[in-house]
Amino acid sequence: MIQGHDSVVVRTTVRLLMPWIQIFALYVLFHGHGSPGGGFQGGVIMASSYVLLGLALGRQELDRLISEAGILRWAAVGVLAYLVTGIAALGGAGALLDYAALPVPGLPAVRLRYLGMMAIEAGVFVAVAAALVLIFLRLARTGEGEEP
Amino acid sequence: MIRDHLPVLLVVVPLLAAILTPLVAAAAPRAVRGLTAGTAVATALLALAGAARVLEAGTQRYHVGGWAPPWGIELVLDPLGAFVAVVVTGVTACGLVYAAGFDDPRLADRQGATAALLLLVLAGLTGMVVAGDLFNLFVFLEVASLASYAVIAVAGGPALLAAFRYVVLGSLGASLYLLGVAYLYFLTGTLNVADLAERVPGADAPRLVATAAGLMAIGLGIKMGVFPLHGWLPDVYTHAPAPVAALLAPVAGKVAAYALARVLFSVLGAGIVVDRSFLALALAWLGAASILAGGVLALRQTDLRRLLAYSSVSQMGYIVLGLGLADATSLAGAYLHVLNHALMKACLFFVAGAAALRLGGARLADLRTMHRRMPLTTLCLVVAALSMIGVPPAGGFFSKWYLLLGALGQERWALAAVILAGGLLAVAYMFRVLEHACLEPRADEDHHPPAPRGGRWAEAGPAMLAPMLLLSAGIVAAGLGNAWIVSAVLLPGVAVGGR
Amino acid sequence: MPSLLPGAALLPALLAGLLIPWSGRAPNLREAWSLLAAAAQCAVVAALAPAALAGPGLETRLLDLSPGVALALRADALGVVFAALSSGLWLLTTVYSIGYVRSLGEHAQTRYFFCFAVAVGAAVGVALAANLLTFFLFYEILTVATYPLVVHKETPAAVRAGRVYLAYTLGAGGALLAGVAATWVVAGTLEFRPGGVLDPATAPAAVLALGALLVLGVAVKAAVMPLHAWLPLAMIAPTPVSALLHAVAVVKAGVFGVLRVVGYVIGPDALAAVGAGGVLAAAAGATIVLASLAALGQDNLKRLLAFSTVSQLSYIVLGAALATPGTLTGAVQHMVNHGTLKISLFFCAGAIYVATGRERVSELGGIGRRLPVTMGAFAVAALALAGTPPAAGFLSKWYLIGGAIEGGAWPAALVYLSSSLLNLAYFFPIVVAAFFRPPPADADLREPSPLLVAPVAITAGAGVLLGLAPNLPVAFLDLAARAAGDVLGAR
Amino acid sequence: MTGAAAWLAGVGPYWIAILLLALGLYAMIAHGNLMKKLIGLNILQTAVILFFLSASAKWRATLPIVPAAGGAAPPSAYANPLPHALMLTAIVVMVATLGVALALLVRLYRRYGSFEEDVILGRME
Repeated sequence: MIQGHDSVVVRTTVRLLMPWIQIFALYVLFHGHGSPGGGFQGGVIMASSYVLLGLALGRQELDRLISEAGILRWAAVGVLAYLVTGIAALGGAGALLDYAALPVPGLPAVRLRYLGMMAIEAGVFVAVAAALVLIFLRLARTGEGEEP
Repeated sequence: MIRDHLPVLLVVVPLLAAILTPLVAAAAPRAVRGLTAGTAVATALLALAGAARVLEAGTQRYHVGGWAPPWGIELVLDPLGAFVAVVVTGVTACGLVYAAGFDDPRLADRQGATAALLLLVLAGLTGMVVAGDLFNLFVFLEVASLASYAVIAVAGGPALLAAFRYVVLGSLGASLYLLGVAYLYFLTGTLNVADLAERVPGADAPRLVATAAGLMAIGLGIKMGVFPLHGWLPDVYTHAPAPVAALLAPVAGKVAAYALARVLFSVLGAGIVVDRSFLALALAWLGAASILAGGVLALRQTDLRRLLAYSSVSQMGYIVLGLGLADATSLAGAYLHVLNHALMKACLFFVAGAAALRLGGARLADLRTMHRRMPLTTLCLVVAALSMIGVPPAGGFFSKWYLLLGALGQERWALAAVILAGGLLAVAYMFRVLEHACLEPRADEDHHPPAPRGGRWAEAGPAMLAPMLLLSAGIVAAGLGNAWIVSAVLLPGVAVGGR
Repeated sequence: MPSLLPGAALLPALLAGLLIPWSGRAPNLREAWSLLAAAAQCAVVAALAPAALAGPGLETRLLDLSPGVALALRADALGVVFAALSSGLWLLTTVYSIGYVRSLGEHAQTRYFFCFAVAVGAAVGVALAANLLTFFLFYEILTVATYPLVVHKETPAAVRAGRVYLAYTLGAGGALLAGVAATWVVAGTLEFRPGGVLDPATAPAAVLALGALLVLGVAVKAAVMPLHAWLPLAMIAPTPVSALLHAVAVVKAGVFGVLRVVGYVIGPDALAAVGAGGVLAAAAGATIVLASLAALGQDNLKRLLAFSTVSQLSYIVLGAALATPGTLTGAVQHMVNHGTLKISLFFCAGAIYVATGRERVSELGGIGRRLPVTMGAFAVAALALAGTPPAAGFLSKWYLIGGAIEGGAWPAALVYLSSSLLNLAYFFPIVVAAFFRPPPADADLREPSPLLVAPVAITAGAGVLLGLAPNLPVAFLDLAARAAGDVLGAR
Repeated sequence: MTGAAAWLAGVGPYWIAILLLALGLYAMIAHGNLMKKLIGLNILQTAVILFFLSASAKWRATLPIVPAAGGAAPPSAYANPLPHALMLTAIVVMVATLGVALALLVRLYRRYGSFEEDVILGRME
């Protein structure tokens, strides 16, 4: 069980840093089109904010914000968003993940590609962030209860 | 519409189900079994449809996202791929139905996770089959492997160490494979199988190509569990949860073998593994060593699942031997053995699992009352064991028959002798099992034995029995139908992809 | 000639194999299936005989086993002889088995009758196989189906005997498989053709290797020395099993295989050209004499009969190896005669055991007075087997010896003659002791169930009749002559 | 360029990668401690990734992204993005492997109280 850090400086700094890290994560996500970045990198940054929180404030504090079961569901939702977007392209008579074929009426192919890619990246973002947090949570459980 | 998307659906359907499973498990735990079994059956049907389509209209190429290679990801379903896909998905479907019926209370609380991971394994395996480039093959290999590491560990206890060793060795294998891929990429600048097949022969760098092939062969050999790279295998299949072992053991190694065959014959082309090149000789003798070593090690086992694991090492040797012989007949034999061994090994592991569940263990001594208490299971055991030994018309005979024809056709007497010796080793270890399962040795020469001693009817439930019986029927059907499979699917396939 | 009839010959056993386990809880119904199947099989096989006499025989081609090799059945003269022998004796053995297992209250009767049906079906498949792969298929099924019968008692000794049996027969199966595959590689065909399929230009070394593998593969079941050790051990099985399988189906499948390999795959000419015929003849001749000598020293009746079988089987192997018209006719005919007579002797041994619990020759003194029919049949069968005219054994030996002399093989003729004397030497004391010693003291000794005695009497009687009218009920002699003519006429 | 720089620009990275590979393999084989085996595995995987990446390393190259404003660089100025993309995926795989392996180790430690293979095997019986 990870205990919170004693120092008030650390605890406060981490609390203050959290939103900035998360905003940066979103920036990396949305900017993945034109510069290095994207869903995976953004997701890792997003996860790091929670890891940091867990390390600084302790596991108990973290558990008030998120639960393992909930995070697992988020991970599934992220992958699902990816797959559903990909499969939706089949409905427009395209190949899997052919964003231009997404069945959204009234949008030009360029726009569809842009939005499709964004949806995919968002899915990746959520999935990666959730998966990494989940790994952290699982490993951080060390010592709680004996393995049967 | 569906038939245009068959290659990708083979991957997406189990993947989607795998992701949905945790959500479903949280909402309606009872629906999980139906979801997994249904998905697996649907995937198998898709594979059948894909095979029908390939036989009718030729190789199917699918460009993910509409991007043509070399920019996009290409999925390919050709005759051999369709054959392996049908085998893998069919056996896995049986395995997941069996797993759904496997009511072991110890696994009840992990059912959702187990089901999701098994579906992920399925997605990875079908992905390996349809991957059109070497890197995606690696990714799907790792998807299947990672999911299997995790699902093996579900059993806890000794399975944890087995799974960890598998992680280490399996990742080593994947890394070596990736290193080989890097060599080929440096040489040709492409990873697409079709492009590689054009460029490698013209590259004129035989040592580099041979090194790449060797690295990939060792890497995939670890996954296949070929002697002497089999160290992880017996513990894994002994300690993994019974339905998991029953599901992984028959197919996981086969897909790696298929990947190796594709690398050797589709990518590197005929020039590399031909006419007793060093690589061909090494493969042939590695296979031979595997046949003998696996068989000898199996002789000494007292646990049915461990015995079956070593027998897998032996049987996998036949496939590698066929690749090393590298002529059309032997390759057809090797591919046919992929089918036959998957069928019989699945059947045997199902039997072992049912015995562990109903007779209190899968040690040979536990099987004593099997023939009386589980007659149908015993029937499946006998059919699969006879196939393993190579008694016609069970399928196992015919793959050895083609390998034997190949070996004799090339006048390689020692290898032919090994093929026969492997069959005799199988006689020795399988009849040990049959003796335990079917005979109850009497101490005296009394000709008026008492009525069979007590012991209640312990036959497994219908969801476990049906897949077993189906596989037993499949073993015989694969034997009787082997000529069609070989002449309609395998020989044309190896002619295009191989020589 | 394409026809479904040869395929239909396999159906009764197949159906019985399905129905017997199904009726496991109703013994009478179960045995009815066995009897019905045996009768139906007899009828079908008898219907195959006329076409086999008139021409190449009827043929059924089923699916392909391997590209270019079909699962095919052809009822040619040689095949029909063996099929008719197996079917006819299956019917009698079934009757006998019912009496035997019920008198002794044997366990696992369903398994017993099931394996019996499968084994006989496989024997018919071996008989009618039209090519080597089909032959191999049924040959292996025969091995596997008889294993549970050998270990039927499930005692440690039986399990050990079963292991030895498997080691020998499946080991030989491996050699046979290698031979079959090599034949495909060398000759490009697996069909049985009278006179052999090998191109005369085939290298002698290849012929020799091929012949060695194939003959090794079938010689184990034919119990040619030194490959005979499994046969006496397998006598631990229940007596009807020993009777049908180790005097008829299994060992006859072996000698039948020798005839097929010599006559229809390699060809007598090719065999003689590489000098392998002489080696085979020498091994067979040695087996005849040595096994007869070994039989002299046996006290256990079934083991004595087993060694007698080893000896008699090599009559047929020797006949095949000499390959003259006379020896081939005699060899085929001897399959029938020896099968009928030896099964009669085994039936007697079983009937004695059921009635008295005795298995040893030394315990049989005076028993003939209590069991006159059984021991009478034993005496008739033993004398007939030794070659006393006009019974069946005389007829086949006449052809064999005549053929040997015709082919200039004087040592072979001498072997046949000396063996006949040895036959008398080991059978005669039993018969004499049974009838001329004082009867045993226990008063309640009497003939066992009629289900046991009737087959004994019928087979012994048939043994005599086959000598007097060798073409009844099936034209065995004509078929044998036709088979010999086929093989040698193709020169 | 000096000798060392030329070596680094030439076959040097390959040798370094191979050295790391050997190092990782040695750690995996030599240590009975499961955690150290895992570290060895990670070194080995990193070595493979480095090996792959070093092929596409390019001095003063830029991203193959066309700016929206136009003014694209000549193609020769771009680095080959494919190995990078591939290795990014490989790193993801590596991370996942590490996660699974660590989870296993945690459970092993909880069950058997050690990372030493011999000790665990001893306690298993």
